[in-house]
Amino acid sequence: MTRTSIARRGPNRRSILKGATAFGGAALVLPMGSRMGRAQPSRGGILRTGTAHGSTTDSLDPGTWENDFMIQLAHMRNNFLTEIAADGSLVPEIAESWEASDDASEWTFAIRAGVPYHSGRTVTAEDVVASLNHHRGEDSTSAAAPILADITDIRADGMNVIVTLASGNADFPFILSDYHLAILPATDGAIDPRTTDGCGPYVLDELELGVSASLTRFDGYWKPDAAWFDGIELISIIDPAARQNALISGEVDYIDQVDLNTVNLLRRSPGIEVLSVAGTQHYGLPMDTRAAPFSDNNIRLALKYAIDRQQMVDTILNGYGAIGNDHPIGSGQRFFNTELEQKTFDPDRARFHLKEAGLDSLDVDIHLADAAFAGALDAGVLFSETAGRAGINLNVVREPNDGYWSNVWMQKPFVGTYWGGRPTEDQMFTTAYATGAPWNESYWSNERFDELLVAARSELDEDLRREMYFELQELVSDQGGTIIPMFASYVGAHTDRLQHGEDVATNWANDGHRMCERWWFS
Amino acid sequence: MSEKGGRLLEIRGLWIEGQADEDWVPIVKGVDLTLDRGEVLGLIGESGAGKSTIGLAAMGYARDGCRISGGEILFDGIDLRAASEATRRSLRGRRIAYVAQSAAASFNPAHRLIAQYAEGPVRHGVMSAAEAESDAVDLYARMRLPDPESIGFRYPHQVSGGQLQRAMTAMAMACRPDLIIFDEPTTALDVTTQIEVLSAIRDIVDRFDTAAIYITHDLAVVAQMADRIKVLLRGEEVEEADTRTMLATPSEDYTRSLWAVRSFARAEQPPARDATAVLSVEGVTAGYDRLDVLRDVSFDIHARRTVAVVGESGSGKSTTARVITGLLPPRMGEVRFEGTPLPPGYRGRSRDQLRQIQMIYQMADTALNPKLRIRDLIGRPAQMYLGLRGKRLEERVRDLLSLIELEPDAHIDRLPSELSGGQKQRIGIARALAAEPRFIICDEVTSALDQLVAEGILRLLDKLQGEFDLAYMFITHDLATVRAIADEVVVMKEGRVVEQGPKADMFQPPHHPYTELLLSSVPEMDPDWLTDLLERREAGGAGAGAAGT
Amino acid sequence: MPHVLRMIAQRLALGLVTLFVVSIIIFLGTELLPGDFAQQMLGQAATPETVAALRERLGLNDPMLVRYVDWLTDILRGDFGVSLANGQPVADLIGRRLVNTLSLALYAAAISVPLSLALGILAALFRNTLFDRFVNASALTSISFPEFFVAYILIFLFAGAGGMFPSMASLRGDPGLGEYLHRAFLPALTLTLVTTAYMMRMTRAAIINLLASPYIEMARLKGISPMRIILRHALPNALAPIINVIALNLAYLITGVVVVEVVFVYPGLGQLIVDSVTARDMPVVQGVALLFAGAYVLLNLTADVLATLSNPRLMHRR
Amino acid sequence: MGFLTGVVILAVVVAVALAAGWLFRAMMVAILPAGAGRTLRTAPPAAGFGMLVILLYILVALFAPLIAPFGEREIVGPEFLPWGDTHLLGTDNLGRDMLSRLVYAARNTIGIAFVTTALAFLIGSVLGILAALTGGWLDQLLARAVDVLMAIPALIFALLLLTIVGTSIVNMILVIALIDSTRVFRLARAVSMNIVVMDYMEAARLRGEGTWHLIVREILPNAMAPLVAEFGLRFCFVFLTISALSFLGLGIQPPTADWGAMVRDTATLISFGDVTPLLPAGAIALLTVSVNFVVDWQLHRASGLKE
Repeated sequence: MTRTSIARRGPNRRSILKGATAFGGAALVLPMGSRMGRAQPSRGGILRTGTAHGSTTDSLDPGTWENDFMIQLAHMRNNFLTEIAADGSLVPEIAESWEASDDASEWTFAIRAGVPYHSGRTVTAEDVVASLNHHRGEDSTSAAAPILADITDIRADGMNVIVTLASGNADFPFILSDYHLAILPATDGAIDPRTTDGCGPYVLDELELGVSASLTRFDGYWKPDAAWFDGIELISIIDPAARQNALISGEVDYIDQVDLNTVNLLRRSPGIEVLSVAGTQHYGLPMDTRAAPFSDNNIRLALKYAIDRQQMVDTILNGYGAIGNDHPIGSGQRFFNTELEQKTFDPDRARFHLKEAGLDSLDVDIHLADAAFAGALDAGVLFSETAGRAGINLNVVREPNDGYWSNVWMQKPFVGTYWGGRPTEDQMFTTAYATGAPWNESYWSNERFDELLVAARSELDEDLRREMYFELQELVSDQGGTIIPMFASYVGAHTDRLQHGEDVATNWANDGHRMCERWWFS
Repeated sequence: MSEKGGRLLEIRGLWIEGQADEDWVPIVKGVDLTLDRGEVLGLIGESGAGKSTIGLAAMGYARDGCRISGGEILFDGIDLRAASEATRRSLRGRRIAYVAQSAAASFNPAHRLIAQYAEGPVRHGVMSAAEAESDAVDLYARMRLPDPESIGFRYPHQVSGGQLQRAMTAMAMACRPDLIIFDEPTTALDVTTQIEVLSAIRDIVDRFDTAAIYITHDLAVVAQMADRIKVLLRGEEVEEADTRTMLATPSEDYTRSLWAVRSFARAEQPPARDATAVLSVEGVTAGYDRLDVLRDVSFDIHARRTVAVVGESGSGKSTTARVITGLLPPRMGEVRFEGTPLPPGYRGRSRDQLRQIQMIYQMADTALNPKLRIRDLIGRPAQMYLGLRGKRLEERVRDLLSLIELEPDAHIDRLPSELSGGQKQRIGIARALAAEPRFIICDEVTSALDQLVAEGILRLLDKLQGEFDLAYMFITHDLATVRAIADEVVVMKEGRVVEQGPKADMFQPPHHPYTELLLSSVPEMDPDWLTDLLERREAGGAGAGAAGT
Repeated sequence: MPHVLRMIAQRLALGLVTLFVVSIIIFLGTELLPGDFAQQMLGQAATPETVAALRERLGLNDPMLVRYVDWLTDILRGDFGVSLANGQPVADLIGRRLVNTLSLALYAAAISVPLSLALGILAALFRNTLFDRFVNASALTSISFPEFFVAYILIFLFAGAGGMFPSMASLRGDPGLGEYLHRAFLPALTLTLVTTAYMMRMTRAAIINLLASPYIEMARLKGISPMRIILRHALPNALAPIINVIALNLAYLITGVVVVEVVFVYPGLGQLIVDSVTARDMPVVQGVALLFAGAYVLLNLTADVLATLSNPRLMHRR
Repeated sequence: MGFLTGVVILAVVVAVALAAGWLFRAMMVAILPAGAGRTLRTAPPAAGFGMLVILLYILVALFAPLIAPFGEREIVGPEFLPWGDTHLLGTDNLGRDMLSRLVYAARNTIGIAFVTTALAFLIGSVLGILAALTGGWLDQLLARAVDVLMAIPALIFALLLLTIVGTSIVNMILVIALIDSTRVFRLARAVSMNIVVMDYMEAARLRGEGTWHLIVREILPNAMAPLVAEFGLRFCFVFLTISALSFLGLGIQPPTADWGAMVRDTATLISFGDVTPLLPAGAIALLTVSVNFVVDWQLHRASGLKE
């Protein structure tokens, strides 16, 4: 969600790196529209979709894709090895099937035969190898390099691709659904990063970076029951009011990132449906646990009890979200800890923890910009209001949006952050909570947590694993350095002509960016 | 000038009010005026007499901030006050025309002369553009403009002041109006140019038998032009009479006082050649860019003496002053103060050197900072040069005000805009005196003032000279002033000194030809003076060419 | 005439000097921006090695002076370089958007310049009447609203559901002239509203300023009608300041409309430079900024030349 | 639809405003000493109205804490409350009292705009007068430098500078003041060019006055009228610049209330016909119009044109 073109950049850039795809297990779908009388999909019509993203500095190179304009375009033009279905399950795409070695360190993917590119060529195992290798290696500048860092070798074997990992990872196929890893035609073992070719459902006709793209349906698309539109116009509309106006005046059929200030007014507009999807996207306030006063867990707990989570959801998200419990696992995820006590606003308890830390009151700065997440400054204001009632004098320091992620985040001791979530609990924790992890924002280090995390990754027994992940969540929630007050829903809006399936994917906005092939006009 | 037609203009009981902030104050108070066809009436008076205002009212026109509040204006039987704006507009330019004081300002800089000539006739439907243009050439020739065929295609800035004034008279004639208002048409001109314009105007008014109201403050000029003269004072009529009668036997004291102005003359100071000159200009050549404006100018000024520097505009009088004050460092030669050479630029001069040379300007309006009070205007030099502060400064300012014959309490806290022209000029004098200088440059100090006021200023300067041993350099183009105040005269032309010497010698023949021209061009109070002069020049064939361009 | 040509030559030379200094300032300014493109593009995951590698590849490691001189010599050769972000030639990136920006500026100017002149002249003619005050107050009101707010109000009034004009001025599919005028109407109207007031007030003031001139009184005394006095006698002499303010507003229409571009999704140069600043895509920032400065210099030059042409005193020496 | 009602209301408002202006003028004439009173009597009702509004704004800005019913940042109730008894103008998106925010915003907005404009005028007019006064290379240098700065579009330049130095209020004031001072410089220089040729300037120079005295005592008082007029416009433009910057994410940051940012924050509501954003926008517009009414009157007086 963005308010300004500057603010937009921070989160997007990070979203490539940090947000990956969804988790397995039951998806939580909360479509606002009526489910009754949903018609069968039918072909036809041009989908015009307005997105809050897009920049003139975008590029066709998959390694640089960072915002929803390019990511949506990727899902229109390209296919990936695996796909996260609307119900959250992992399904095959270019990889027809896969199997792992016993220790899950070597994976063999069978490449689907006869999948055509728009240019007429057919997808080969060599293409897949080249497409993945584009993001690997010493001199790769791809943003996806970190998520493939564990790979030691990729090779083609007939129509199979064999991937060797440094250590076992049972969730590896999930990673391959990442939006950077588009399958592109290769020549001499390398893809051309500037190609407009692809094997996805729509052919790119015209692209003006930062402005719009137009695509027509690819007649040779291999999926039989997908891609219902004749064509797609993808339009970058940065300004939230402009986006809304475009939808109301009928110039687009769908917009993402509805302005939450006016979403209730928008819902009342005739012929408009608002679609809110709760996912793994969450906003956090990390504290540097190495630095005083945050090195004292009592201080951290005091702050955790001094925040009114429900008020945050109601005010900052206008109700379009859920309260968080200071750990990054969404309530719909496989191993979500259902037994953990939910923290609530409790000034007495906050005071108690202050006292435990030997203090009567506390003066502390929080450094925020709306670049951290939409409404971060407002959230800071709300927080300082409630914290005041617990004897904590929280001072909101306004930081510039531009450069927030370089100069403030992980630099100042108390800041704001936003995560798109990770497909698996392991990846989320490993990325941001394990000792020494590059994005461990709170510089938190907990021996028990680190041990358990490694153990859980290699544990095959489902119940034991659940137990372990429950404890991991509890550790993060009670001792971790990040306050996670809320999970923000993806809120889009569309005309009532536009139809979608009963399930809407929760891993990303825009039906997991797959609305181009899942949705249709009535 | 013999036969006059019927009544053309009749103004009865005219009242005009002007706006001062929110209030309306009368500036013309019940003036009657009549004019027959072909007749020329001279309106005379000092500034504030309401002459121009009455002249414009004869066109049914009041300037912004003025309004005609009472009386009747009948032009050829049409009541201009009652008539619609459209009627009045149709009369203006067509039957009543106007010639303004400054032709340079009154011609639109954006259009060629002939286009502005043709605008009136074409707009009033009197003639077509082509007719108007050929008519213009004819009238330009009659006005004795050089090159009448092509001069109309020039822009105003390309034509000299005297020519513009004639072109404007021609423009006023374009529709062959019944009446022309001449509003000080020669006031801004040099005397030699004035003669040309006066004679051209007189000829053309005679030729078309046009009635005219001729407004001026200069009696000698009006004597040449008018059949009858009406004298005004502060919006009221003083007297009216036939020109010759008026000149010979004015009946009112005020009129007599106007006549008397020219009688002021100062006792000549004895020459003091032996002492060192207070100021000497020695072989000064100076100019701007590559152009030399002054060439080898030299003269001395002694204490208690007044040297008048005379010449027409462009003769280098003011440039000489700029060299003396150090605003324009000379290319060659030098300026000495009491025998010591002064640094050429004012920045190089010491504070005391600056103090010794003061200047009084022609336009008191631009010479006094309009946002400063009299206290500060006069007090500043005393504070700077003499280090006076507080009470002593205040006393000094009050003394100076008394010296210049202004009541201190009433004036010390006023702004310049709250003073009359003469009072402003007195403040200028006080400011110069405040520095306690030895030498003062008076740059045309009286030329913007009415005669009575000017006389007062001259008397004051005379008094002060005696009191403070001052040396004056008097820059002027007005020979009457020279006659009145100078001990010595320096005549300049085109950057050179053409003649210099004691006043007595200068006004005695034989003269340098240029001095002769200047002297002979000064209008005299004789109604036949212009006619005689032109005849003499015609006969002599000299001089006219030098002034006529 | 020759001195006009000389003046143009002189001003052009001066303009080039100005552009040169602007190029230095822009270059230094972009240098001083915290963070560089390599960091920005690679994000937090970038190891020092990869950042260094990318910088090396992009030539960002050369000394500042070397890069500046290289860049300047390329510019002089007409080569604006390539975008760091997507490798497209900067000239291509600018090209199409320049056309868009210029057409919108032209569209807005085509409405606002005649409108403001007409209103200014009428206000001068009927000065201090109710009409004058009404025009004046509305003009002031319209400039005191922020641009984006004016845009939203116009969208609310004219676009909305079933509105007359589209809320997005998107130029997809190369619209024809008529279609373009329709689609770009609201942004043009927004810009008209924000620029007209200033030009109108200047026109009115410049004319009224002259009404006290003796030659205006002379014209009145020649029996010329008030309208003709304003048009024929006052206006030609008021042209210089009016031309000047028009030039400034045209420069604004070309260089200052980023907010309107964002609201109406109009692909112009403003959006390009803002995006590029954020991404630290220096060749694009420098290219566009130089172009803007060039436009400003050129417009000012044109204004000066026109003002000179309109002034007989400068055109016809004695 | 409410449009016609709006027109009627507008007419009534205008009539009331003029009447208020007239009354205010009459009152001030009665209160003030004769000199000032006489000047004031020449003010048209519009200027009287302008002065009244400016006075009210200043009072509101000065006494904001006394006038505002609630605190600037205090969350006093649920978000988006409609207009009512406790909250006259309702609450905003965080549940803060709208009226209080508007009142405090007067203080912030006017304060910041005033400081910025004053600074711009201090820099611009001193340098402009100095350039006109000294002429020569200094004049050329300053004029060319200003040309260069003006050749860089203001908004882009502000964006660049603010990105470099960071968006604190102090930086914003400095950056906008710098950019605005170029415009002031040009005006001050042009006006002073006409003044430095006056005889009283020559007299002061020949007296041996220093540069500072020439600038402050001789030129500045005479250049005041056009500078004040420009001050009025610039003062208002500063709000707009700030709100445009806040549109680009660089303006005054919440929770500090300022009208520009308040318009920005609530602007989307206008798409649904909600009048909330009209309140801060109207506050800006009213001040702009009022300031310019007074400026117009002053300019009219200075021009000496009587009509």
